[in-house]
This record gives sequence, structure tokens and C-alpha cells, in this order.
Amino acid sequence: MTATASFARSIIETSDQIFVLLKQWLVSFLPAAWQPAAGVVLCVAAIVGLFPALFALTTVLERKGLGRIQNRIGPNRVGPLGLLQPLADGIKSLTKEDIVPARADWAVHFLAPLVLVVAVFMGFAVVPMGRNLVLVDMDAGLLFYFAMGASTELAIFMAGWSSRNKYSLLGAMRAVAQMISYEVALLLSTVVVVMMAGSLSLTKIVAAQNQYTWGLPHWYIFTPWGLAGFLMYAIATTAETNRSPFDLPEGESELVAGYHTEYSGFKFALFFLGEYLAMFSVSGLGATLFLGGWSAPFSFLTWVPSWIWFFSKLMLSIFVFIWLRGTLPRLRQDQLMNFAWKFVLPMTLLNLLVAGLWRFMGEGWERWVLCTAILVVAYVVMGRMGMRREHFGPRSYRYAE
Amino acid sequence: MKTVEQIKAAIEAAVAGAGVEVVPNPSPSGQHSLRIEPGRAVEVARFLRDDAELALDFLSNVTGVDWLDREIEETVTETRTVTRMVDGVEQAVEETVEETRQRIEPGFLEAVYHLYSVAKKHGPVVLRMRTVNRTDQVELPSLTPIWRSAEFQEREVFDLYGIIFTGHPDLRRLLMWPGFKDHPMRRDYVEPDDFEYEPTAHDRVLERALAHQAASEAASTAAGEKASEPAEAAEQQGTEADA
Amino acid sequence: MSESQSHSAAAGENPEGRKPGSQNLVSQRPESQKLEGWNRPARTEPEADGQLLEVSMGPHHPSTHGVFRMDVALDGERVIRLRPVFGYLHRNHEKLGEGQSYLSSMPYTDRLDYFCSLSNNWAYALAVEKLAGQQVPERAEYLRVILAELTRFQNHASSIGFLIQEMGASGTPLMYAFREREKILDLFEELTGARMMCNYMRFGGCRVDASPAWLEKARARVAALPGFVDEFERLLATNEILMARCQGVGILRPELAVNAGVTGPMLRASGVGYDIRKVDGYGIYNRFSFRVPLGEHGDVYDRFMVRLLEMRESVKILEQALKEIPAGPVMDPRLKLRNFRPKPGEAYGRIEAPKGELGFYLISDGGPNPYRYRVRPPSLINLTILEDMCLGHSVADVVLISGSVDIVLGEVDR
Amino acid sequence: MFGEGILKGLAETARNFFGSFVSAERLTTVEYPEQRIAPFEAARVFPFLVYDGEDWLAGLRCVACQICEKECPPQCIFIEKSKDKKPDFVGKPQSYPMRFEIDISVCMSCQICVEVCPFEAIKMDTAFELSTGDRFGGLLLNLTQLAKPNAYYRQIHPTGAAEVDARMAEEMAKAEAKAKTATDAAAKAAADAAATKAADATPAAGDASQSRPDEESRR
Repeated sequence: MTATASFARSIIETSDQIFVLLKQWLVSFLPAAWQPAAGVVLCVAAIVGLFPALFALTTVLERKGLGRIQNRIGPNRVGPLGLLQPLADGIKSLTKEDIVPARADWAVHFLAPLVLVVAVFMGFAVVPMGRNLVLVDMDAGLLFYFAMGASTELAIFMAGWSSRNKYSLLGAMRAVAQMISYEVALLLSTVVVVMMAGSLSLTKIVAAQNQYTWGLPHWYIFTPWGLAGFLMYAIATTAETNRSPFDLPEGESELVAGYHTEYSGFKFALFFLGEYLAMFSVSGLGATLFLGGWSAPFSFLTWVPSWIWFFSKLMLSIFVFIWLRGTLPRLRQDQLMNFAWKFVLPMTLLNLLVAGLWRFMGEGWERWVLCTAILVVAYVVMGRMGMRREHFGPRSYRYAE
Repeated sequence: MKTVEQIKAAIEAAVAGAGVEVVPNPSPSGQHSLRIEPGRAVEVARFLRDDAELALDFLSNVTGVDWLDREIEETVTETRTVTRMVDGVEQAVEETVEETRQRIEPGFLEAVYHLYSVAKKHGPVVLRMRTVNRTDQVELPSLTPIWRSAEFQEREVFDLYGIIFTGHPDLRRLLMWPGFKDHPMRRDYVEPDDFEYEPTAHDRVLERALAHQAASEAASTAAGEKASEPAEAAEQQGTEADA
Repeated sequence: MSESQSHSAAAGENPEGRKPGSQNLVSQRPESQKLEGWNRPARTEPEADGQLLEVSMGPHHPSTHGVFRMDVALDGERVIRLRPVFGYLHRNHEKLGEGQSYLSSMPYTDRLDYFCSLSNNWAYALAVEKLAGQQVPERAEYLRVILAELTRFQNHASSIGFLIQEMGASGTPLMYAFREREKILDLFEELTGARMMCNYMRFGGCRVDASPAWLEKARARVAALPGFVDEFERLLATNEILMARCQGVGILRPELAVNAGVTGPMLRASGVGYDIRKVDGYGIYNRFSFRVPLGEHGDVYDRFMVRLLEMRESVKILEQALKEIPAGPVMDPRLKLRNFRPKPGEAYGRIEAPKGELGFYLISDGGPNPYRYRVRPPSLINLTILEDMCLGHSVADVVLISGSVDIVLGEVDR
Repeated sequence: MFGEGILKGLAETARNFFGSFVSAERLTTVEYPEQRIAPFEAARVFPFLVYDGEDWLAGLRCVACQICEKECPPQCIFIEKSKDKKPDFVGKPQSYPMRFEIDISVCMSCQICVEVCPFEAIKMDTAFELSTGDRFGGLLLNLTQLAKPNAYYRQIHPTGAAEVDARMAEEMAKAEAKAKTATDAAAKAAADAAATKAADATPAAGDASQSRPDEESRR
């Protein structure tokens, strides 16, 4: 009996740590002095290989999902169920002519997509994708992540500026305004987690959530301040990754394609890749901060390998991104800014207060009631105020004669 | 809704010297029109819009019509004085002559306005204005200051018929491009011979296309032989303009 | 002719020659103060505090519904000046109409507003009937109403879809609209032989009769339409983003709307109860009970909602018409279509097309071809006040406002 | 204002997402080359010329009256009339087209030619897969490509064809009756000839499933 149990445990352990063991096994062929460097190279290669593959899969899933939302079938011609569609798209974008506008700043025009993709990839370094599955377990992991995330704005502005196209310029200006505004909200929405976990290290944050009471996990999303923080985080990251309904920088119906109007072929594919990688990375971070990272949702499911949980959470949030895109129209620039500064930012600041209150009220049901009440009241008041200020709401109509 | 005669009377009572004339419409539609003098057209239009009973606040349709010069054969009976030898004496006598003459009635351009009333829900009242001729006196007053809906439609009439609406705030071509000459909706408009070679079923199309092709080839070779210098000059100008 | 050429050269001067950034851009329309009657709204025209950005939106811009172009001068993202430029799809439809017989013009009317070919057919047929004094059989009138209301339904559905698409909703409402439109087009194809270019109505009736099976099918389809409107309403009507984007944007005051000849749902969204189906009662519209929804604010949201409500009213008319349709011929067999020569005279016939008042003005000189063939295009005339609605709003709103006008370039440029 | 409209919209799209897997009402598209929708009987693509009997040259109903050429809105029909005449189905001598060409790159499928034809000679086809690499030659259909048997017409437009056939049979019967009243043998012979001609035109005589071999090869 114990033998079986220990065998099962070792199977679980191996499957959980399979990537770590694989790396150790591969590295062990090398001399000891090279091993750390080789390990890093292996990990980087894995990330650089894995996420573009996930990107390819996601593009086809997104198109199929959007298709189903819109009552269409979606791509189904290339390969079984259309799954090879990204391959065809990739070949197409590689073989297409790379057009650089005659008066473009060609060097910046060339660099912009590269800067974007590199900056986005850097963010993956600190996100733990499973137990012991993190490239760099940095003490200030969160800070590093945001530092890297902020530099994507530079890439987008480079693209818009260097193209010498009015639409691109408008798109770039929108992008910078939008991303900087939401960067603030994004940072503040994550501060509550740091307050609770007491660390900027993402592995420590996951570890803090990886406990269970009555079989349920201690994820931060299951607290009032955590839920509010998560919603704010979701809004801010949607804006940060320029996804619908905050896709103003692209704004295809207004600005043709926004900052990447003048990009074609492989450079465009890189922008596309960058957008999706950013989506994965913020989804991963969101899962790490609020959804317990790689931890299982129920204590009896802890035998499932941790990386499976991480990627399921990631894909779930990708699905939500797609769902939102299929439903919502786009906001206008001034509304977007109003929303950032007059709703999201005050709410995140209030949330900091609530999180502090939560911390100092100690265990007990009172803190649940009080914290929830504060947040709900603030939400209702701000919603009402917004409605009154903008004078909008449902209307009733009359008929002639 | 008043009849055209009543409207005519109302206009004449309100606007002095309006010179309204009823143009009957023989078709079963019974939409008779009022021809107004261009000189007082704006006043008439303002009256029609602002009159409490008519309240023609909605100008639905503005269009032009091109009436070509018409040859009219008519029998004229005329009394004139002729000098004639009567009884050896030269005398002036009156004589009645009957003769058939061909007269060319000059063509004109016409602007037609269809008015309705949104407030009173009646209409249409049709206004017409005529230019003096089709060539040099083609001005008509613009009614855009009265009804804004004439803005684009008068531009279109200007574009396609060449009626110049004085007082129009922004009289430019609407559909044709700015450098275009001529007015394509005129009845005597000749289509430009720009047929490209295209083998279709129609022999006459083909014939025309081949002729055009031959002509354009001949022109291009002729131009190529002697016109290289001006072309260069033009090119230089172009680059200067770009810079 | 030479004189008028010189005139055209002078007056048709190209405005593009101006230098960007010059101050007179702000109020390019000369003598705008002299125009009376439609005194422009007190323009919130800020003095441009720097260089203006001139953007030529179109003719190949994703949301100009074809080859429409707007020359926009922007201060930041705010519109300072907007000039619509037409003519990229101009094919001189009117000249074509004057060069061929009355019958041969009928298929060309399909290609005006290619979303609503049956409404165009009807307007043209109505004008010719007025010109020649023809009567239309009862059953044909009912069929015309059924087809015109189906056309209105599908046009409004897809125009809402396009509007939301322009707002950036990745086409979901548009796809729902097209899903329903597909079913309506199937009905059209079964009856008329073509999905879009129906060429179905004739002066004096309709080309072919509808079979009982077709009417049954139409009844079943119509019964499913209210469910679709409900779905649209749930998806869109109370969406906060949509309300924030549409309400208070592109306001058109009723006086200006009437003066500028705006018709159709746009006019009614401004609160003017003018529906030609009620006013003229052409065809047999006065037999049906339906209401005319009116907006109050005249903004984009009102236009959107008026269209939505009109779809419901169309369904009501369809239900009544499909219930009451009598038996009988659809065309007087003695009427001749070929070699048709109406007596000299003229007629202006108009209908309430989905986009507004569609009129045909015909002058006959007794010959086989019309002497003058004029189309009053609602799409073009509704664009007259585009600039007035857009000034002071941002680029994103320009797209939205032009979308709410609901234009089809086949009709604008003709 | 509290996001309930957005939630309602999300619920609606989710309903459609799942609905598209189960409901044919929602997923209206078909996957074209594999799945096909049968064309409606009224469907119209491009015109063709109907002939009676086996020999297309002899049985062509078109008498080259050129009405369709005149009425065609985009002017895509070109007809050259014959100098001589041949008898039609009732035996009346009529001209026939030496050339009859339709440029289907110009044709706009409006069916005006069908409506104005007094001889039921031109009808609309429902075949739509006509794409070709040859823009000029391939889309200019000549007489041999345009002529199709009455049986084909009956197959694609059964209702319309039945009406036409009935009308033609009536006309033929009239012509026969007229011929019978004539007493001299020459008239009788003419009537016989007419009867044999017209027999091909009646529904009973024609073979509905038969189609011309060269037309088969064209597809």
C-alpha cells in the first residue's frame, strides 16, 4: 500500500517537475562550469519556442472562437480543423514584400517591432509557470516585470513616429497616452498583492496563495480587495495590451491600422506576435498575482502538474480577451482617459486603503462585510457620478401620431 | 393644399414683380409647375418657405434640364408696309403677307425645384427657373441660402449642366473631378474618344477601339519624336512643385 | 460651351492648393455668415493653436462605406473642418437612363442603393406610373409592400451592424445582421431570381407572382424576425460603451434637418415625424397600422434606436400584409413594357426608402426614352450636414457619425 | 451604467457561441465546394438560347428579331441576321441568327432579354461556375455555346418551361387546324412538315433527360 502510494507520489512529483528534470538531465552532459549558463540558455530557448507556438495556436483559436461568437465557422481549410492556418499565415507573412515608406525613418522603422518583441519576452523571465519553473526568481520580480512592460510603449511610439503616416502618428499618440495612463492604474492595482504577500518576488506571492481551507485555496481573488484589484488589473491590462474595447491605437475603423499601418510582411507579423505575447504575459502575471499562479483550485486536485494549472488559467484569460473582443465596441480617447483617471485610479487607491483595513482588522466576518461595503458603495457612487456627468443612460422613445 | 393658380396669386400678391407663370404638365401626374423669374427668385423662395399657409420648408429635389435649340416652323401672318408702284406713282401700301418661316428658338437650361412641406405635410410644388441661353448667360440665383438641401444638389447641377448658381456658398464640381471640362449631362455632350482596345462582341465597339488605338499610337510616336524636350521641362517643374 | 467651360474652371477651383496650417482653414466655407435660415450652430470652433493635421479619410479607408472621402483638418484629434468629396463611384446613372428605354432603366436602379434594390425598383416604377397614369393590381401592391418592408428590415439591420462595426466591435452585430439578411435574401432570390439585383418591379405591377409556398415561407421567416430584434437590443441597446460613444454625438437639430432636406430615419431621429409612407400613403400603406418612432436628441444613439424600432414596425406591416394579401394578377397583361412611350409630361415620384426619401423625376417627350431621368438620392442629401454634425468632435466620432447617416456609395455618386 | 449592459451583451455573445454548435438557424453558412445549395427555380445567371429537337441549328427558336439586342441595358448582345429564311416550328418562314454572341463579362443578369423576347427563344441559365482564365475569349459566348435544348430548359425551370410548352403546343394546334382546312395537297404536305417539326416541341415528345454531348463536354 505504502509502496503504491509512494510510487504514485513519485509519478506526480516527476510529472510536476518534468521540465526541471529534463533541463537538469540535458545540462548534466556538459562540464560543471558550463552548466549554469547552459541552463539559462535552455530556459530562454524554451520560452522563445513555447510562447510563439502558443501564439500560433491562439491566433487560430481566436479566429475560430470569434467565428463561433459571430455564427461563422471560422478558418477550417488549412490542415485538420484549420489548425495549420497559422503556418500558412506565417509563410505568407514571411514571403510578402517588406515595404518601407519612402520617407520613413528606416532604422527606427526597422527597430520598432524588434524592440517590442524583445521587451515583451523579457517579462516572461520572472513569471513562475509551475512549481520551481521560473527562469529568474528575482526578489523584485514584479518591479522588473513592470519595467520591461513599460518599454513596449517606446516600441509603439517608434513605430508610429518613424512611419511618417498621419494615421500611424495618431495611433502612436493614442497609444502613448493610453498606455502611460493605464500603467499607473496597473501598478497600483498590483500593490495590494504586494501588501498582503509582503514580497515583490512572484514565487513568494504564489506560495502565499498556495494554502487551502476546507479544500478551497487562499487565492487573493476570493477576497473583496483581491476581486476589486483583479478587476482593475484586468481593465488596466486590457488597455495596456491594446485589446478590445481599448484597442484605440490600432482603431482599424478610424485609423486604418494605427501605429502599424505602414508595416507589412514579417515586421507586421512581429507586431502581431508582440501583441499576443503581451497578452500571455499579462495573463500569466494576473494568474500569478490573483489566481494563485500554478496552484490548484481545490486541494484534492493538487496531484495535477502545476504547469497545467498555470497554462489553463492563462488560456482561460485569453478566452475572456477573445470574448470581450467579440462583444464590445471601442471607447473614445477622452472617455478612455476619463475612465483611467476618474474611475480606475480612484478605485485602485481606495482598494489600497481597503487592503490595509483588511490586514489590520484581523480574522473575522466583520472585515468581509466592511471591505465589501466600502468597495460596493464606491463603485455605485462613481458609476452614478459618471452617468450624471455624461448625461447618458437608456432612453424611451415616442411615436408620431 | 392650394392649387398652382392660387399659389401663383399668393406669390404675386406678396412679391412685387415676381413674374410667375404656370407651366402646365399634360401628364396624368398633374404636377404643374411654376416658372419664376430668376431676378426675384430668392424673394419668392423665402416667401414660399416662410408663408404660414404654404410653409414649404422642405426642398426635396433640385435638378437641371437641358432644352436644346429647337427649330420651329411657323406660319406667320404679317401686315407690313411696302413701297410699290401704284399707277405710276411710288406709294406706300399696306399688305398682308402669309409666309412659312423657320425660326430657331434658343435653347436654355432649366433648374427644377420640388418643394414639400414637412409642417403641413403637403406638396409637391414645382418651381422652375430658366437661363437666358445655353452658352454664356447661364447664371441663376442659388436657393441654398433659403434651403440648405440645395447645397449639394445645386453643385451637382452646376457640375453636370453648367448652370452657375450665384450666391451659392461653395460652388464646386460635385461628382466630376476639379480639372474636368464640359458638363456631361448636357444633351449635346460628346463622349470623349477614350476607348481602349477591348475585344468584345460588339463589332462597332471594336471598330471604334481599334481606330482609337491606331490614333493614340500615332500620336504617341509623333509625340515621342519631337516632344522629349518639353516633357523634360515639365518633369523638372513637377519636381520643383513637389519640393 | 466655351464660355461655360471657363466658368467651370473658375468656380470649380481646386481647394487643395492651400497651404496646411493657414488660418483661413478654420472657416473655409466662404460667406457662411451670409446664409440665412439655417444659421449654423454656434460652432465650438477653437482657434487652432498650432499646425493643423490634414487627413484625407478615404477613398480607401476601412469605414467610409466604399469610396467616399472626407478631407478632415484636425487639431489634435478634434475636427476643425470636414469636406466630403464625392464622385469616386460616379458612373452618370442619369445619363444612362436618358439613353435607354424606360424598361431598360429598371435593372440599373438596382445598382443605386445596392442594399435596397427593391425599394429603388418601387420608386422608379412609381414615378413611371405617375407619368403614364397606370394602375397597379391589388396583389402587386401587397407584394411591393412585403418586399419593401423586408428590404427595410435588412437594410436597417445591416446599417446598425456597420455602425457598431465602425465603433470597433469586430463585426459581431454585423454578422448577426447578415445572418438574418441572408434569410431575407433567400426569399428575394426565390421570388425574383436574384439576391441583391432583384429587378423585380415593373411599372404597372410586378414581374412574376409569388407562389403560395413562397408566402408560407415568408410568413415563417417574418415570425422569426422579432426574436432577432430582441437579440440585437439585448446585445446593444443598453451597452454602456455604446451609450457613452453614441449619446450626445453628432447632434442634428430638427430645424436644420428639415432645412437641409435630411430624410428617413435621420430626420425622425431628430424628432420630426415625417414618414412618406404616412404622408403620401403611396401604394397601399394607409391600409396598415404602424407607428413612426421619433428620437428626441437627434444624436447617433437616437438614429440607431429609431432604426431598431422601425425594424419592429416593419415586422408589424409585414405580418398584416402577409395576412391580407389577396389573390389576383400582379400585372395588367394589356400593359406593354417594351416600346413604352408615355405621353409628354413630367412626374416626380417618391417613396420612403430605408435611407430616406428616394425620388425619381422623369420628363417624357413622347419618345421611348425619358427626356430627363433624375434620381433624388437620399444618401447624398443626408450628407449635406455631415460637417455640421462632425465639427468639434474627434476622428473616432467622424467615423461614427458618417456611419449613422447610413450611406451607400452607389447612390451617393450614382 | 454599472456594467450590466456589458454583461447582457456578453451573455448574448456566449449564447451565440454555444448556439452556433447546435442550431442550424444560427450557423447559416455552408461550406461551398463540398456542400451545395440547389439553385432556386427562379435563379438567373446568364442567358442561353433554347432550341427544339435534336439539331440545334434547325431547332433554334431565335428568329434574330434583335429586340433583345436593342433592349439589353448594358448592350452585351450582338446579333447578325441571316439573309435567307427557314421555317419555324409552325412552318412559318423566319430569319435566324448567323451570329449571336453574348459578352457575359458585360451582362448583368437582369433578364430583360427574356422578358422582351416574343418567341420564348432566350432564357436564363442557372449555371454559375463559369470562371475562366481567359477574360476576352472565354467570356464571349457564341451561338454554339449559347444554344441549349428545350430539355435543359425544362430541367432547370420546370414551371416556366411547362407554360411555354403549353403555349407553343396551342399555337401549333392552331396552325395544324388551319392547315387541315386547306384542301389542296400542297397545303397538306406543308401541314405534315409542320406537325413533325412541332412534335419535338411538345412535352410528351421531348426527352427530358437528354442533353447535348458538346454541352456536356463544355462543363
